[in-house]
Amino acid sequence: MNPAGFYKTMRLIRRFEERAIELVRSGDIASGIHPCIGQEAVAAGVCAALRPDDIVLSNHRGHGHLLAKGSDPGRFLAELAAKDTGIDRGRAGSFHPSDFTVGVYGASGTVGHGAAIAAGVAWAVGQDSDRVVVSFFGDGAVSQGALLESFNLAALWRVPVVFVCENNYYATTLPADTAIAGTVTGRAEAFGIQAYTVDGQDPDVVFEAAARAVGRARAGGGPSLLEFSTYRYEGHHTFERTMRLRYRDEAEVARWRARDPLALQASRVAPEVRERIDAEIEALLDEAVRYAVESPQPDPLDAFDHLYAGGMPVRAGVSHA
Amino acid sequence: MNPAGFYKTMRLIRRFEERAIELVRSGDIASGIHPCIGQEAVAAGVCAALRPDDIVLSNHRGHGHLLAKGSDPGRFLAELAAKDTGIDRGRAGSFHPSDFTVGVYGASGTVGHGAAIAAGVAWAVGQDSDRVVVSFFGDGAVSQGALLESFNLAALWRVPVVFVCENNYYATTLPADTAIAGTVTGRAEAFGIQAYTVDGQDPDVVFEAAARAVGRARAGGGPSLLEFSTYRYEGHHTFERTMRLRYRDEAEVARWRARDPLALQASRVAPEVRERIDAEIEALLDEAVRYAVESPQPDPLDAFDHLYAGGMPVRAGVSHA
Amino acid sequence: MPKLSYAKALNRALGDEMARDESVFVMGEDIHLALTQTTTGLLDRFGPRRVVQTPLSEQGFTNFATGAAMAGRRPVVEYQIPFLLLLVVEQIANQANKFALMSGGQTRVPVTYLLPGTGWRPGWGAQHSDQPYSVFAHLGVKTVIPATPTDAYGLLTTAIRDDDPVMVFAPMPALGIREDVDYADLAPVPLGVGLVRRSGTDVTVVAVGHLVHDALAVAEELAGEVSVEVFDPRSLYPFDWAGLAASLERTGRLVVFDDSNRSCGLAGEILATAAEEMRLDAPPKRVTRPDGAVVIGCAPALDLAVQPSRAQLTTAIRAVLKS
Amino acid sequence: MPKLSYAKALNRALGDEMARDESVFVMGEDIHLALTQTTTGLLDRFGPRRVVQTPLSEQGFTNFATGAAMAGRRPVVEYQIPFLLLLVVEQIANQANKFALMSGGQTRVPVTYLLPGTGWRPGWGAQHSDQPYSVFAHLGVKTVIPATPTDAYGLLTTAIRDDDPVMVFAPMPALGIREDVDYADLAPVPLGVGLVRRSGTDVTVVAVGHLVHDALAVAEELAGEVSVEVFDPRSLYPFDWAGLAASLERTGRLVVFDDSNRSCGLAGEILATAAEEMRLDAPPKRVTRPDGAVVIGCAPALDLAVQPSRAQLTTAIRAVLKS
Ligand SMILES: Cc1ncc(C[n+]2csc(CCOP(=O)(O)OP(=O)(O)O)c2C)c(N)n1
Ligand SMILES: Cc1ncc(C[n+]2csc(CCOP(=O)(O)OP(=O)(O)O)c2C)c(N)n1
Ligand SMILES: [Mg+2]
Ligand SMILES: [Mg+2]
Repeated sequence: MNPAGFYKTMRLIRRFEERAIELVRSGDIASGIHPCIGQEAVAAGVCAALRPDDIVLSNHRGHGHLLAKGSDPGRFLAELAAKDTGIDRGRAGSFHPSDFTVGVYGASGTVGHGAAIAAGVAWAVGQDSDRVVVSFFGDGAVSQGALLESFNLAALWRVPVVFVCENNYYATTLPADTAIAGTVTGRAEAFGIQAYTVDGQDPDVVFEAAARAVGRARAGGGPSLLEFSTYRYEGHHTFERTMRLRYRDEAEVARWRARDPLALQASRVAPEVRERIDAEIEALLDEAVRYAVESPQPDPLDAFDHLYAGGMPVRAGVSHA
Repeated sequence: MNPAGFYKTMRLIRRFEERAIELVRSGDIASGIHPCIGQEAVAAGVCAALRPDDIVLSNHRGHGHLLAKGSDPGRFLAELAAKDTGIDRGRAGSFHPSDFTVGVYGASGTVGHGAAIAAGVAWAVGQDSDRVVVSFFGDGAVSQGALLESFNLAALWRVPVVFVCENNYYATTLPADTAIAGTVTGRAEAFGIQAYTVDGQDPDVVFEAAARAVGRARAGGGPSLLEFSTYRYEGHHTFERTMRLRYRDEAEVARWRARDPLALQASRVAPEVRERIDAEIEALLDEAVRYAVESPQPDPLDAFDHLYAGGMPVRAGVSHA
Repeated sequence: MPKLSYAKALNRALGDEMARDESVFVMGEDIHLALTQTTTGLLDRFGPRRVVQTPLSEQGFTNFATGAAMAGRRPVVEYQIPFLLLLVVEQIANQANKFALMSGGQTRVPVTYLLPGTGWRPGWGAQHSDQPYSVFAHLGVKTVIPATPTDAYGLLTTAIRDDDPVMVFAPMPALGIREDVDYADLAPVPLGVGLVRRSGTDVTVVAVGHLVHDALAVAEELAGEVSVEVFDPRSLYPFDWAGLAASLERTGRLVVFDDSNRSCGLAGEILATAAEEMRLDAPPKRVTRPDGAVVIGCAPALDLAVQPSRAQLTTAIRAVLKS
Repeated sequence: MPKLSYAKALNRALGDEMARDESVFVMGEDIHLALTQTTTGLLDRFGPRRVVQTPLSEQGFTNFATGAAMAGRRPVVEYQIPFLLLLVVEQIANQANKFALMSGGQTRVPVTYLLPGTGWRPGWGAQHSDQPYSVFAHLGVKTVIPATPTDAYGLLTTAIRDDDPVMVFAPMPALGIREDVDYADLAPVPLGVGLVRRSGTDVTVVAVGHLVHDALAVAEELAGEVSVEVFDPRSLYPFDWAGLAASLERTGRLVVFDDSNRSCGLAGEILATAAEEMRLDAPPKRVTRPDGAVVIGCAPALDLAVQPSRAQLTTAIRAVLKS
């Protein structure tokens, strides 16, 4: 992708989340969010290596994945605000967004479990197409046995999946080096899966690694794992702003802030192009915020919509009179 | 251990199971059993490397583990026959035997899950003693995520556990090579656990490898994994005798029968010593069978014993009058 | 008419659905050699891409099926042993069963979870003898438990065609049951529709799964003394409350015969709903396993002491008539 | 008297038990920084060997605790989010809870499973809002759900000292509740002993967990109109059936107010048992979540529509009095 393209995607993700954080503060987004600020290059670089008909399984820190895959910011912000006009009619919120129109098949809140779902999707689509599936997860996920089971299944059956580990060195407050014996890549290699550790702060580098893995999967070469070293600049979740949790020292945060992927990418784009993009994005997001805030709440009478196919009725929680 | 010692243990295991199979046929052992015939050298060699106060977590194919650790054949056979005089008062049967008097802390029927229990036992005993814990499991277990989680915990916390994989190349009817991407040892090494593949048909070789791993754990060096290649001569479970399941070809079975660990060990013991041992074992087992068969069934009124501490009463399944 | 066994009916339903719809496939452990008989002959007919034999990775392959379902397939996932379901409660109830909802209706997850052989297996130990269907009915996963070969065929067929996750419990003692059938009569059985297996006027016995047959035997035995109606709900969630209410309108008396643990089990739900909303001329009764998970599965004497029996049902029927 | 919050009471009980008994330790995710506040200050007091922070390996560390318990420890295992319990149903109910039995009494497994924050968390999505206590009560695992800081202290203490696995559910809406206490009065609360929180003569309302406070508020509101007895079972399994029977002897009318799903939930069990065995002068009622797991956890309007409310309780009380 050209430098302006990456800049645009990453700037959109960054500003989308900053605006979302404002909506958390104003109470419009009741759940709070898990910001991916600082990790934008991974989403941008990986999704740039995908075709529109390729598929993504996201996780709790997934706003970047959806935006990079092409979700509409307005409908997405409406989703975070749990509005009926959201992508998922307000049934996903920030934690479980899916957008099947752009190939995002959802985000399991069960850390690590999206990988096995992704393997199943890949197995199915791989039988009659050359589509590829990407599964995003964090460093915390690699200690979840179910994820390792999915490595085994994917390797055995050579399914076209790319496992993308966004290693931001913490799972909530848990430092990765106290949680992971061995290495992330070693856990994939043990199953015969090719695995690489790659800089996650430069979208060009991310793209190149992703393109190779995606190409391999598309050609029938089976799964790969890419571990991107990256960092989240915000807390695990916006609730962290209300707590005093000291688990990262300031020097470490500063070191990573110096490697801000958005600043890096900005430096590759001519100022006037950047300004135009920034203005476009701001206009887009102004409209998105307006749409999200002004959209109607879901109707309580619709609480059972989508629960069961065909609208199977369920008994209320109160005994009939 | 001296050659006669190994011979004695292995002969006991072999004959114990052969007698047990007779009791399955006669209906005295209702559950059927998972015979370990062909795998005796692993149990004998590993347990010989343990002290009496060391601990074993067994699995569904566990008769050899208990006998090698010193369980009484009579009370054990009574257990298989679900008698009140059994080691576990008939509450374990063949599937879940434990014998705390010899340090066998039980056998989870959930394949692979004994390993995490073993890691927990080892963590606890490791804090104020130099006791070591051995966890036995099969090749089928290494695809269970919970087992891999236990590798991570054991490695991170350097607990004194030796993981022993008895690779008999099948999990029920599933060939290991269609189930395991990569290798068994690779799955442990990924967590920084030292792992070795070792011949499981020669008790001397088993013992040597086990003694090294146990010594390492005892000295605070943390976990190891030993993968013993071995083979079960019988079906997965005695029920297989009533089915026509063809998943192993005859040449393969013959090849492994030629490496019968008991025959190998017999060749190392003088015939007159062997005859004496055989006769002793036969007498012991005659008595054990008699004990098992003649012991009383548990009393149905005791059905709730041991269910809750302090005999907490439970409601019956029928409404009061 | 040919005799069809329950196990064979499951096999036939699976084969018929796989032939009818290419998106149907089956996955599970030891299914190439058809250890449970559900998949007998299917590998030869449909090949290994549609008869997918798995490693011992229940969580992994349960989620895998969810993914395949979202990609348009209709997986049938077999578990060899009932407790394996307890390993995947989260994957079924909190993931597969919620993705359609969480997507706001963009996707559906049509997976069938098949349990050929739930409940007590003599000698198989405390970990292998559970009947966890009430757990799934509680968590809102569609759940059926056929009693006869015809219903085994019909309900498995419906489960496979349903667009949501559906659990199919096939109780161990039912697997060998045989029935005279005309194959042409085998057809889908709708969810949430119970069946009066025997009409009666004095008391309604709701019997679940294999216990339907025991209830019918008891009803026959008591025929001179009391007129017992036997109601087989067939699907536990959704439940045929209207069918039950109609039966109680006739009899006014209720006994539930259910192989799950007493506390928070299906029988309790049936008693509760009847007490809230239906005609009851006397306090209802249930015959279940005791509280707690106590089927030890080793010594038959102990095990039989903690499973619902015909004798207990007989006593309960008599008691409910007296009050 | 000082004010003690519910969350602080859990923290205090844990600290007191760790000080009292060296074999007690706590393990879980993010417990060094005490994300849930249960472990505040404990790392400094007891060090990392007794405040064991774990990777995201719930199944692994649940089994690990079982092993440590068999080796003589008393683990307290914390889960951050209620659905994590669904990941370990098998490990708790089919392993930890059965090892003592399967050993014929040679061992015991004294593990406490602590859930600080069950039920709806506004905005946290469909996967994070469950109340799975009925599942464990069904499967025979001892289960408590304190409503007040005093009981949070007392029941957690008892759970830790108990020789069996015990689940401690601390509902999200209860965590902030505060109570005036004399620390000297804090003491273990026995399992299976409920409490009449308010005496009344017209109707017994059984309220579970945080709903005890809502029930008391409704009782107060209705005081002029009807005399409501509020019964807090405190422990769900074992359940204080005698206490409930005594209350119904007085009132003869029953409403259960319970935050679990309706089908096969705790409220159903209470209705069923009352209908079988106790005085009931009118059909009982329950106010619960609907069937199925439907708390979406995003839009409050949707969520509130599917959670039991004071208004529903009021209606149910009036209805049960009319019949
Ligand atoms: C199986 C599971 N365990 C615990 C949690 C609670 N939880 C949610 S996010 C999270 C941290 C995940 O860390 P990581 O995978 O590194 O992703 P990151 O948040 O750093 O992007 C935890 C512990 C969960 N949702 N699922
Ligand atoms: C988690 C789990 N999955 C499946 C089963 C059913 N099962 C019992 S033993 C077994 C095969 C185990 O094979 P392996 O681990 O190689 O041990 P082996 O029987 O060969 O000694 C299976 C599938 C189980 N008990 N637990
Ligand atoms: Mg992380
Ligand atoms: Mg094997």
